[in-house]
Amino acid sequence: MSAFPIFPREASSFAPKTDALYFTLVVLSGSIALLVFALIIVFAVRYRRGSSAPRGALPSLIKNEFEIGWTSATLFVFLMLFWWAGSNQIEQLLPPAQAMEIHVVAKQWMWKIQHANGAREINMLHAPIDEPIRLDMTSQDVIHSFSVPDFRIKQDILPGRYVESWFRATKTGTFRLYCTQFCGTAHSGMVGSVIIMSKADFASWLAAQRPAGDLAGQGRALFTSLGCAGCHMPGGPIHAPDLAGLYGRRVPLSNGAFALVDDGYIRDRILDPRSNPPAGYDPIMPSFKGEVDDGEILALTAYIRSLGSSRGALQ
Amino acid sequence: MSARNVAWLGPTLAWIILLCATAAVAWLGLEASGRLRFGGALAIAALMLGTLAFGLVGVGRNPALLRLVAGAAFLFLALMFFLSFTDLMTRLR
Amino acid sequence: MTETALASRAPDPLREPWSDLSRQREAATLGMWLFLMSEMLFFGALFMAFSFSRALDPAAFAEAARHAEIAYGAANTAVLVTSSLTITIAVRAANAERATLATRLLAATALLGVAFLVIKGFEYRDDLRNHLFPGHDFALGENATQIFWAFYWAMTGIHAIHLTVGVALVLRLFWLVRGGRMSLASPQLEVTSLYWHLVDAFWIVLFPVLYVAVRA
Amino acid sequence: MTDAVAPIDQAELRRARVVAASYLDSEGGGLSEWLLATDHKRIALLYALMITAFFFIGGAAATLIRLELISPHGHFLTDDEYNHVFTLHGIIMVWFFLVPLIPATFGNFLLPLMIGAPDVAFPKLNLASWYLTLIGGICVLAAMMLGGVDTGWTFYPPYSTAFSNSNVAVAVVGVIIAGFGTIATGVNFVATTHTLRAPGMTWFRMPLFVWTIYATSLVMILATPVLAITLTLVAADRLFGLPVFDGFRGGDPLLFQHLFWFYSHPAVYIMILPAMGVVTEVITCFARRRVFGYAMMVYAVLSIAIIGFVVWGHHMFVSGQSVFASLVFSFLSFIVAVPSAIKVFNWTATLYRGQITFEAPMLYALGFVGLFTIGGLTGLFLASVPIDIQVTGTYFVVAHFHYVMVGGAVSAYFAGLHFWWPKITGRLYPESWARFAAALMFFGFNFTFFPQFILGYLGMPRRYHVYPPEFQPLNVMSSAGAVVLAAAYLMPLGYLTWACFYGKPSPANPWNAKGLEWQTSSPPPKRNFLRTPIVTEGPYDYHDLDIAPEPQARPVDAARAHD
Repeated sequence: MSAFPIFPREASSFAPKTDALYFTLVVLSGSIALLVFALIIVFAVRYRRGSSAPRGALPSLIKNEFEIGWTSATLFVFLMLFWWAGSNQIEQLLPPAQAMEIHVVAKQWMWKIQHANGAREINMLHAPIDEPIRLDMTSQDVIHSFSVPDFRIKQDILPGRYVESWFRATKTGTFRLYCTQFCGTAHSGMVGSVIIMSKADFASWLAAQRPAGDLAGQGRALFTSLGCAGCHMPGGPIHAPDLAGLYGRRVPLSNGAFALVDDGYIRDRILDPRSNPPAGYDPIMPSFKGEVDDGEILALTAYIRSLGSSRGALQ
Repeated sequence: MSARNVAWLGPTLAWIILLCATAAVAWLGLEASGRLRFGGALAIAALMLGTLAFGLVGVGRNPALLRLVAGAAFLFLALMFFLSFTDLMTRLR
Repeated sequence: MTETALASRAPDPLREPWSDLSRQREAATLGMWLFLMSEMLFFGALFMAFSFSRALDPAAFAEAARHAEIAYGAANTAVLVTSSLTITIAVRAANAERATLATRLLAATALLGVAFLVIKGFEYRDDLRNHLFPGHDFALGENATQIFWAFYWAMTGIHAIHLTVGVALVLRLFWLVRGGRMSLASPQLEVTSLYWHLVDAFWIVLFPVLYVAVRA
Repeated sequence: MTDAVAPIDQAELRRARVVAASYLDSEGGGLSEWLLATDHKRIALLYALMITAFFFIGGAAATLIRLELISPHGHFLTDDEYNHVFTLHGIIMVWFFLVPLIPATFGNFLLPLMIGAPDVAFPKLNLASWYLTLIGGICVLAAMMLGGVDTGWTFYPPYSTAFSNSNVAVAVVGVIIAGFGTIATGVNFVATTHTLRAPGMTWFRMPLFVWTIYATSLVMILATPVLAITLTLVAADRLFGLPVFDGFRGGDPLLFQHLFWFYSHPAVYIMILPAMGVVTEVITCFARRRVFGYAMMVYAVLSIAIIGFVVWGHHMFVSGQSVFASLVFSFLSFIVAVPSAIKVFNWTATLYRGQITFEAPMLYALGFVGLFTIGGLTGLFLASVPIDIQVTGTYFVVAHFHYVMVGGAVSAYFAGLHFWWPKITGRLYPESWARFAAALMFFGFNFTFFPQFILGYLGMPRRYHVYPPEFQPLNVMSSAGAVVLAAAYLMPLGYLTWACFYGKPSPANPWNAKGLEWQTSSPPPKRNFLRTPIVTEGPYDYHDLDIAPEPQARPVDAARAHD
């Protein structure tokens, strides 16, 4: 990191694309600005009061064609820019299907990171180079924003909702992570580091963490300790949905609507099970609001997802 | 017709329509269900708004400028609804 | 006291900077319509917020709306459309220089407005008894049903504030006209009636939407 | 000229004197004749005094911000103090300085004069607007005194509704009250433009400043109520614990952002449209040239006002808004840049074949064109989604909106203030001081804010008082520029105050300008015109070979005789 940088490092696959657009705009708007300034200065000198330059009515060509001309030229240039910027954006939209997943929980004023194997870090995010990383993020309190300028990514993190972002790092090293949505007193202290390592280094780093079982394993333990298993066991005494193979399905609700079983849906069912239960079930499950924190919900969700469609998992 | 006559017939008719519409909404709320209740209530709301505007306020007799002003409010509201719902309806669930 | 005596005692309704009354009336009406346009955006944005929130969880809204008392809402709608009728005829009576009729109808309008607020008060009392104010002892649980009820209180409360202002304005006209301190030709009568109609219009949309449509 | 009139009747003469007396002349009522004034010109001065006070309060906050940012370690203020200071700066500058800046001062003063009217349509309502704005401002200052507000001027929930331990409700109520004042001003101006134009003042003979005030007023009427209801919901959430924007109880914080930016983006046009109007008047006068493409300028103003309502989503590209919506808003944001570009081209083209002189108003106006061009062009960066993702929430955005609002609106305000100063006060200002201040302001502004573009693309987040050390050089540069800028802002306060008392008396039309406001005396009489003007030509009938009088040869003595 140089002492006086004037341009951010290009450390992700997005960076060169965003920068290409940025430089094009710098050149384009720079030349428009220079043109305007040059014209103003030339006119100001040439047509200063009492100068000998010719005056009189404007040629009719300038009056009409010029206006139509520069209006349509501006419109055309702007639409081209939109098209380019927009098509660049489409690609950033969806993370690749096989992306590695890292969970981020933002809270006043720290970043809590959980890896798929259960390793946890605070204000640090270790990740391998050249690997698409999907960030699955939620907030425990107010709106935060996950910003890594060297990767050209930024995403607001909303309370009560899951949002995602992704990147593929192209350089190893340490990169600054900021919260860029004002979140209260120590907002400027809500910073961290993203540490990009070679794949081998990352694997050994991950192995060196002493995970308490992977995330789904933690979820399985919670599933038992919180008593979930008592009801959500096929053939149990209480009529409760079987969770195997549930994730990713659309389920009918008692009010006739359908819901997609995803992270947000599972979270809602854990925290507020009484309202609008799935069709065919009574609203008898107790709420776990206050009993489980966001990290534990992530673990439970990971466990339920790990059940996939293998029906034997619960036995 | 003397200048001291007060034209009350039109407004009174509008008032009767409004009362009937109120009863209809109440009926929808208590008896109907599903799409009939939802669509019916909104349709009657629009009808009542029209009756109030044309029967009691007399928007029809207003100069074009005032009708333009009222129309502009609806236009900008429509833009607000449309663009906000553009976000809501295209969010990835 | 005769009606002509009333009218002749009243001060000239012409105001600065106007030199003729019809132009002044035109400006006052335009000004009020512009304000109504602003108010339409005010209420419209509230309805947008409501529809937006409902679209996030229609089921919770339907469940929550079932606890709204249609009887109160319908009664209040009837009261308010009647008051719109009385103020319309009051303005027409004023234009026809029927001072007595105009003042009586203005009084009736204000009374109907107060009646609305009283009925609303009873409804609020029932709602509070049923724990329908969002918060710790809310009856329907910690979910989007609270959002519906938040909008219920916000929308009806904002409407009630507007109506209270309307009642004050109508009462003011009533006192001024009855005491002969305002000419029947003053643009203020029509302008006030426009405001009253707007408050009515807001309720006319609010009742079917909040009490009925969302239940589906 | 008037010395030929032989008075016949002493009473008649006295009456004529009263009618012809300047609006500044005392009526013997002391302070209350000002505090209860319904004359639009006096209300304009009340506004001018108020916003000057707010400008220096907001400016003091800005000084603290720049002082704090000299060091990356935040030595000078604590977290909470810094948060309070930038919140104060934002709320005061947006709602109590920039929004009323030009509409409520020059709009009030000039709109009736420019259309040949004796006053605005509703003079008492006009005074009420001033009081509402003042009361709103006092509420905000009270909130600051009682412990401060730390949400930023954007009041984003759920921080503002459920988490902030500060006086959010008081500040929010203050902004709502001021909002009603803004709506009343808008209603007043639109009604005035429609109903009080002098005979012959057709729509397409109106000066462009009147058009911009008209368009601005429409934006005020249509946008401000949405802010009012949004902040009412925030206040209700905060005071009564309602969950409207609470994500954990089924609400949606993004709903707030949609509603807030539905107001706050058009609010930018409330600030910049009248500034464009002022600059048009100034450039055409000092270039002695008809405005290039008058009709196009009118359509540009109206389309900016309308399209400005449908671009708000570009503030929300990273908020969790759907990508499709982001693309729609990105497209619309590029479109709204077209009419702004037309205006810049037309100002430049107005100079062509002119007879240009460079008095202080012209320097400020040309400075405006330069800074607004940069501000507008950087808007293109923010309209393109990938770049916006990188720079939103950083100093790039801070620099961009300061270029538009301070480089734009405030420069235009100073252009107008110098241009109409002789009309408003009846006295001339010291020209060389004013030219020096104009140059200093342009230089200081760029010095302060240009480094922030670089900081922003580097990723320095806004609202941070502790920041990584590698950003320090650019921040020090910016703070140094702020010192220059502060000096440049203090200078007019000094020499204009001096000119109030000791400036040379001005003739009715010192610039030899067109426009009805110059056809009456300086300062104008109480009801603006001794007889209603009849308009027979367009607003900018500068003759092609007309030469401006030299500043030294202004017809001061002629003006004395004119009295």
